[in-house]
Amino acid sequence: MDWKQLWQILSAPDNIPIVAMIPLLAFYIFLAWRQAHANDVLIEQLAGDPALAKTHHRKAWPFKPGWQKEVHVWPFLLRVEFLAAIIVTIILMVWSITLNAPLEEPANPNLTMNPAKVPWYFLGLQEMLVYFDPWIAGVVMPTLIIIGLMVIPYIDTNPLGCGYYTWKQRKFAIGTFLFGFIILWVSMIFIGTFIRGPGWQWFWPGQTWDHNRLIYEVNRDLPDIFGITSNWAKGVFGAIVVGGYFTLGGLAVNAFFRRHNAKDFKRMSLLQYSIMMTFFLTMVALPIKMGLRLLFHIKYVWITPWFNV
Amino acid sequence: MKTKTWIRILGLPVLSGLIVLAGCGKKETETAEQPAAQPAAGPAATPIDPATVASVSGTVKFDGAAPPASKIDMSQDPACKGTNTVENIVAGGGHLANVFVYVKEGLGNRSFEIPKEAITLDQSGCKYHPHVLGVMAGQTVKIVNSDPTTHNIHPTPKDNREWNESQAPKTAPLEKNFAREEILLPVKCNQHPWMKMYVNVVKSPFYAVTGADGKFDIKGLPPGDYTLAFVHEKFGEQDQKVTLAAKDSKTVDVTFKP
Amino acid sequence: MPEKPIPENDPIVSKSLAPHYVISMVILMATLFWALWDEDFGQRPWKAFQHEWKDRYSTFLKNARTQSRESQKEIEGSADYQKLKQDYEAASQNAAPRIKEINEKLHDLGAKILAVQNVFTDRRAYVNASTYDIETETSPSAKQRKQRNLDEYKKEPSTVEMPDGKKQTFKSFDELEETYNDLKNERTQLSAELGELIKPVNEKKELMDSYLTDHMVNLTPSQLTNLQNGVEALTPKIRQINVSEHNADIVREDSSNIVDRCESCHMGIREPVNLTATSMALKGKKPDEYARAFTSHPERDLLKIHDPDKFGCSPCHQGNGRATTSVEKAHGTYEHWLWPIFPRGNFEAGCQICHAADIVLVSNDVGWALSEGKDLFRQRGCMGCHRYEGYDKEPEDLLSIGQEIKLLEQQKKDNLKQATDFMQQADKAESNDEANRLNDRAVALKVTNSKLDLRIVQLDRTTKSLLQDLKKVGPNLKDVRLKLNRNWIPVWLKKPTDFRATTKMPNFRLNDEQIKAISAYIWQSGLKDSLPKHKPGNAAHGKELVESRGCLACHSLGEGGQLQGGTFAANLTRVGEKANYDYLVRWVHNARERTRPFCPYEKKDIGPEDYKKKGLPFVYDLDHSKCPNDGHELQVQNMTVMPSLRLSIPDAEDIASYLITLKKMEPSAYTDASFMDDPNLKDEGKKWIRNFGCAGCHEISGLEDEGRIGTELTAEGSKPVERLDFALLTEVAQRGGHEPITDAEDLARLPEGPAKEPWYDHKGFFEHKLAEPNIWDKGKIKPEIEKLRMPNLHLTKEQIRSLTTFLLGSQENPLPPNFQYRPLDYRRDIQEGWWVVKKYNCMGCHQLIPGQKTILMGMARYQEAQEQLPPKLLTEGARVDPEWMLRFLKNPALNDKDTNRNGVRSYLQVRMPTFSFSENELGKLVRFFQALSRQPFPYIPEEVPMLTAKETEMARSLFSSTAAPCLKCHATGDPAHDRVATAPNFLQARGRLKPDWMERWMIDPQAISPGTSMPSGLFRRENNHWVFSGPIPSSFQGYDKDHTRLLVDYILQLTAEEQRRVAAAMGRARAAADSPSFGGSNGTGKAGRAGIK
Amino acid sequence: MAEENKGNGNNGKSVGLLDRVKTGVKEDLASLTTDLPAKAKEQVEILKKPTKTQLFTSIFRHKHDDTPRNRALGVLSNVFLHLHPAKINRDAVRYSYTWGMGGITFYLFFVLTLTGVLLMFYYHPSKVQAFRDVLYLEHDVPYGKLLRNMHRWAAHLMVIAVELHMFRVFLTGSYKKPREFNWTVGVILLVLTLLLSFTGYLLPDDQLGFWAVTVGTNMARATPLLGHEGPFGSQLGMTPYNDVRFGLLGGSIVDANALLRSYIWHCIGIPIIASVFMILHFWRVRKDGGISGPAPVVLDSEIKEAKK
Repeated sequence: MDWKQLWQILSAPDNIPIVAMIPLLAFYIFLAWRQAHANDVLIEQLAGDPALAKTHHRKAWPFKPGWQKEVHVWPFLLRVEFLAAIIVTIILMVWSITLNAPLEEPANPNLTMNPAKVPWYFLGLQEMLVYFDPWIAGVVMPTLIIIGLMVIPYIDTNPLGCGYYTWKQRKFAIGTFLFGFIILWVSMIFIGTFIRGPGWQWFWPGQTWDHNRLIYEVNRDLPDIFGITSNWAKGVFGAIVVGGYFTLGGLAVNAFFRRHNAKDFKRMSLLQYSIMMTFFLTMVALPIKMGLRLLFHIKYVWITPWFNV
Repeated sequence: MKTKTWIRILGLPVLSGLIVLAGCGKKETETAEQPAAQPAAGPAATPIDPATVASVSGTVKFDGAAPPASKIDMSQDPACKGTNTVENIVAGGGHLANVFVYVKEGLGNRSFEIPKEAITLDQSGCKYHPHVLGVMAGQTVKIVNSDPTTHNIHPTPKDNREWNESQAPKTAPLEKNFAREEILLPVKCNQHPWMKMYVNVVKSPFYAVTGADGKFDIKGLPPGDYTLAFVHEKFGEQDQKVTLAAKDSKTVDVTFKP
Repeated sequence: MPEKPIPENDPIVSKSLAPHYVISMVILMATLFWALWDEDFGQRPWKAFQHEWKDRYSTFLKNARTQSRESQKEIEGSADYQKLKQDYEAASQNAAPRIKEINEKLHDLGAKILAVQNVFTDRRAYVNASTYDIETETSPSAKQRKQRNLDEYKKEPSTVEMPDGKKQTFKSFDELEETYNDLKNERTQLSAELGELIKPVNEKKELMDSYLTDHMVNLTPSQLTNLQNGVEALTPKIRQINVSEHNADIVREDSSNIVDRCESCHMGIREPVNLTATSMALKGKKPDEYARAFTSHPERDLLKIHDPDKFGCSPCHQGNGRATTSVEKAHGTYEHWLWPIFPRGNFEAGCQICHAADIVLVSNDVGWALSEGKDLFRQRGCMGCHRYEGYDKEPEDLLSIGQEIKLLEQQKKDNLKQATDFMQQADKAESNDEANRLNDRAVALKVTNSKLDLRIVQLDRTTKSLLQDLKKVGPNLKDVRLKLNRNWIPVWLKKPTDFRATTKMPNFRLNDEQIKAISAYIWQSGLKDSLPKHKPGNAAHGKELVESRGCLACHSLGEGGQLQGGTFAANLTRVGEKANYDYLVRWVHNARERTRPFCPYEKKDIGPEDYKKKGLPFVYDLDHSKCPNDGHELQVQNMTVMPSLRLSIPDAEDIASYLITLKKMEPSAYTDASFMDDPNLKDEGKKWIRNFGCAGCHEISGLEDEGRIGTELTAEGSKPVERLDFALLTEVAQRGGHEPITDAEDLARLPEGPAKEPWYDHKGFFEHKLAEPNIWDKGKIKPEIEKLRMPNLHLTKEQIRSLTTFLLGSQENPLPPNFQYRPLDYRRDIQEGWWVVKKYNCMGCHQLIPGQKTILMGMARYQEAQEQLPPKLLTEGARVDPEWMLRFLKNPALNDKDTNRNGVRSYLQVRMPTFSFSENELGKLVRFFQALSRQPFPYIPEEVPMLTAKETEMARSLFSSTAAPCLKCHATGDPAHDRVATAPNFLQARGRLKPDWMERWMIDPQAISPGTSMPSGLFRRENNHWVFSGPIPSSFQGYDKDHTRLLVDYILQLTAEEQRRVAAAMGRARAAADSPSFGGSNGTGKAGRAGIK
Repeated sequence: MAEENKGNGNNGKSVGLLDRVKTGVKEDLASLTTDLPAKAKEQVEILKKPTKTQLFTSIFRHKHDDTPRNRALGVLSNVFLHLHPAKINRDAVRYSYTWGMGGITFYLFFVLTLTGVLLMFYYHPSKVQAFRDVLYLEHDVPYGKLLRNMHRWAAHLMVIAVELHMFRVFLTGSYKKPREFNWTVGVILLVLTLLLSFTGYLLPDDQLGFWAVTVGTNMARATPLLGHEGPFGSQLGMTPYNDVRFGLLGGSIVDANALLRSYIWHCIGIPIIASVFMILHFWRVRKDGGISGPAPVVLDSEIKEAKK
């Protein structure tokens, strides 16, 4: 265990936000989960007791008749906001006094940094470069992410869970989002920061980042495994595989969705449903492709003269 | 003031336009001129009708007592044998020798073929033969050293290129030419300071050098008005006008005074 | 919700956030104060330094003042000071009454002027304003009117109340003005008079004071008090040097403006007192961080040349001069600063940055290590593999000259073509003017061509010079067959240091296969000519010659503690085991003699057959250096710096006979190595020779044009550290604590010992690489051909430190170009000259820098016979005529036939060798010596006045005075006498020595050449003249000129006859002219020849 | 006064006038002794109640007695606070629900603007000076280092805060009707935040920023159709000198132009765009009915399915 290496990575000023982000995220997930759980318990109780449902104020927090339903922003909200501002200021000041913003050697186009990393919030995309061609990782994927995020309100037809934490009422939506945000976004950042060393090679935490490390790794393309050699056949084969994934995946998800999320399924229009399906399958494709690459050393699935997937 | 300013403002583009136009025009004329210039550059001779040619001849007289030719001490170089006298004025019996006569004006733009044969300049007895030489521009001058000593030939021209070359005895003759017209081009030998002669480079074949009798004769001139120039190294130049009709044969006499 | 007791009050509304606010506000305020504190103190650690400085320096000054006062008292007590003091007092008393009087007058006058001035200025203001009004008035009538008004105004009287109370009336403005001016004039006159009076008094005072300062070793108490006051008034503030040499193309990001704040902590650097860490330490304590920071700059002389106000600190020391937040930041020793401060042991690297072109760079104690590093780089053959700008330039110069010649030839052709073109145009030109202009241009081009021709001739000569200058570090391997014991070669290649511990030949870590192949190639490619046979000589005499002729200035004998002599060239202790006798004879007689000349154009050794083809005799030397085949310059000498000692063949035989006896084992005892004749090994051998770059240092057949195999090192010090390949040791170097070198011998070479701290920097890289050059192969699995090739140079700790210093300073210059030391005046001659001096190891025999030790000085032989040492060359340029020097350096025998001797100092056993310098190097050397003494160049000799008979007589009496028996020590040419002579013959002075120098020399030779046998104090100063110290001959009565000058003139006019006469008079029977050994040296001029008659 | 009288006297034309002046002066003096103290007393009274002064009331439009009306007015009549409604859901004050991330993001944006403007005073976006300016900032400018640190860390913190804000909004389902559009605006703001941070990365012109931006923009080479290395890019005539990356960097390599572009986007372009979207975002929060919760839980059984 190379503690020194580990400490070097953890204590690099620019990595501090990521280091800080992990406990922060854990804390907020805990906070959300606690409230969601309380609400879920309340929902179950109310669903089982319609009478209570009629009279209950329907919040997990206590409420006593006579208490104001609404409070004045001034001072009740503003005092909290102001306090928050003070605390943020304190954090920022202390951080700024104790840690210096990094400033390295002057830019030198002739001396490549190894590893050369993008700012931490884009590390997920840089990590994707390992698995996909730049046009997918760098252009298509961010576009899809942005569009995917934007369409969420329009494809989430579940009217429940608006304005309160819940898990049981929105299992699919929350599950998918957690998968996208935590697994695909945050953990990729984590990998990009702490795992990827010189030459963008995989170093386990505590492994020395040796600039001279050489790794024997042959990545093959999926068509090659099947012994397909002609370019034309490769293109067709890839199209079939990708198409097959979307078709079969779509069918599988559909089967599941219809059974376990029947109400949402019913509420969704065809357009909403197909958009949701496309994004969902694309998102799921990422870890599949990663798995293919990391475990089976498969580089491309679909090869054409113009682009490779 | 105001109108002036306007004129300036308007004038600028007009002027610049003119300049551009002028530039274009110039170019055109230049290209147009080129083919015309070509033949002029070539040595093609204007044909002279041999049937109509005239001639001019005469005597150059010397009015006065000819100075006695002073002797030159050549003991400096034992190889220089024989006698030698100063040759700047050679006059006898009222005639002046070594006067170069040529047609100075009147031939217009005519150009003449350069004779193929070379004119010989001999160095013997540490003396140039002849003392005054006429030659056409571009015509070869063959310089011969007949002396048992080394000479150097050093023309000091005004309009031609200067050169200075050594010629050992019994070596091949030097073949030189002078490209541009030049009257009284001095030639000397630095090793024998007394050696001096004059080359007269002219553009036409119409020239002559007077002999001891002061006579000259120029033939083959086409009819026309001419100025004849008589040039002597000491006494300078005298010009005479002469009009020649076809097949004319005129006499022009000139007298030099000391 | 389960049954929870419902609180009475609404928690949202009733809960107070006051405690939260109190706490967070307290924290916020604390943070703000923290930020303030951090900015003021945390980021300004120098404040603590300044605070500490104030205390410590103040204490130091107090102590210093006490000491200083005592010494001041002592000086004030001296008679000289007292006299000065009396003078001063007398003068001031003399002047006092008049001064007082004047001062009183001035006082009164001042009051008067003031009174008049009050009225006058008011009226003048009116007059001036009116005048302006009139000047600008346009209407003539108004102008006249105003003029009248003004005239009237001027006529108005005015009254002034004088200081004595009286009123004085002035009739008009003009009168007032006149009075005012008169008063002022009077005051000026009085002031001037006062000044005149005070001046002598002040001068006396100044004399008194400067006497004090001149005689005080340290500062005077009053100076110290001033310093102390300064320290006490000190308030903490950044001290910075701002060098604003604005220049846009500076590489270093922040150096267009060098801002160095080093002195904010290093407060004592430029203090006028000498501060050491000990003196700045707290009483009774060891020097701490502060004490070490407060020392004054140890090299004040350097600071004088490099004024910190003009240079700053960081150009020499590097570091981040702007940073003040921590020691680490300021010194730039953090990861992201490209120019960390040079380490303590290598601080001289800073000199190299600007002085890369100097090979000797010494000022007092600074520069020796760097200069040694530069020497090592050359001598140890580093430049055989690594290019370094300025080193081993000859091959590059040869190449570029070849190209220049080609270029000039082409230019000539072009010119000729153009000239012909011009002439043709001229013949056809319209006008005679045009023709003449064109003809003139053609003529000009022809003249240009003849200039080009001359330039080409000059370049050809330079080529010859360069070929002559071209030297190799190692011996010529084409001669192996003639020179070496075949069986010895593989043994040598195995590990050269085993055979000869001090050799330059490094250890290439060759395996047996490689050794076999390499030795086979070398053996088979060697020249197969034969050498003339020599009879054995007298080894005993040979030994004597080796020891006395100066061989040991470069070579050494004996091993280990027994080692005597220099390490510049080979140790000869075991030379008998390897060398061939006949070759040794040739080598000793003339090491430059080549077996076959080499033609760099054809790339082959030219043999007798080539000469025969052209019907030429097989003669090649510096005068016959053209190739018979194609006329190109040949390399006709062995490329060795070994000079000729002008020994006769019998002498050479004696030496060789002696050398051949130097051995530890019999040559025949070496294992047979007949495999070297195996032709199958040749190609393999060539491959390895190429791989190891042997041809960088040796001449090897077939590999004459091999390039350098190493990286260029000119800017190695500024290579990004990432580009230095630490290979598998990167991590080890970054973390330190573990030393990868395990070999004990190599470990001992590390200047800082086994690594404890991280050494992932340039210094660490260079030191480790030099200590164990294949260190980066550690743990690597590579085929032989890919292994690191750099050989182990078996350097010592100090040598590695020097080389590291040299390399650290080898940077792409980050400073403005005007910081570069690239002088164009005499200093350039010095720069260039040192290269030659170092190349031929002149400093092995001669002292050129005061304090520099020569090899010979250290030898036992000369401990008792200092006068037998070669002359010191401290003022050589001022001493001799450059023309003479040129002759002497060309041929130190100063004679074409009788060469087996010293030309000047015939009494010395040690021999000034003939180096056969090229024209190029001769010029450099002569200019070097002239420049070193700041002599004008070219030298125009002074006219020596002819002495009258009387003067000659006087001079002679002085010359032969028993108090100054010059001829006792100076050689006279009489062999009996010269055996014990210790100084050169006077007859050589003319044409050789500069009269001014001779005079200086007579007055105080010890000041010019410390330790010389010539005594000082022969003359003393009297009435502004140099007068003989001994009894002055009576003839000198009334002579009021310098005796020294007279003697100089006499010596310069001395004839052999005169010398003999004087010598005879002094009791020497035989004199110069009769001496058969007097060879009529060229340098003695007419006088010498007159003597022979 | 005395002089004035004297002047009149000299004039000597009107005796009546002199008398009148005399009485007038007397009256004035008398009033000084009576009126001034009264006025002074009055003034003291006024000053005792500073909130009643014209100055005060002109600035603060309403009273500050602790009445519900004043509390509401305090918010409504304040240009900065009127983003908030006068009253809100009692549980919306709870930190555990909102996490305060939206507000913190806005606050950080404010801090960044402030520190950013100050940094601009010391920074020149040119290859020669950029790095030197940062060094200057670190070593020479008072509080310069603190300023730069704060800017840098606030930027990182803002990215974190934005992401957490989005996370919270998703978990509470706040993007649902009627707030769908505001979520979209929020996504745009997230992208703008990342771009703001990214454009700032290059500005110190050090190795870190240079290579981060080089790697980042190299991806743009591969833009489909518009990048010279992207799918169909070369077929459409894209070269390193006309593709989208060239447009981003103002050159084919990260150099002076890239620095300048990055600077202008960072300091002018994106902040303006982001401000516009922020206004929109806040406006929509209010118009869409304030923050979404904490709302009473809704039971599955209560949902009336829309008629198809």
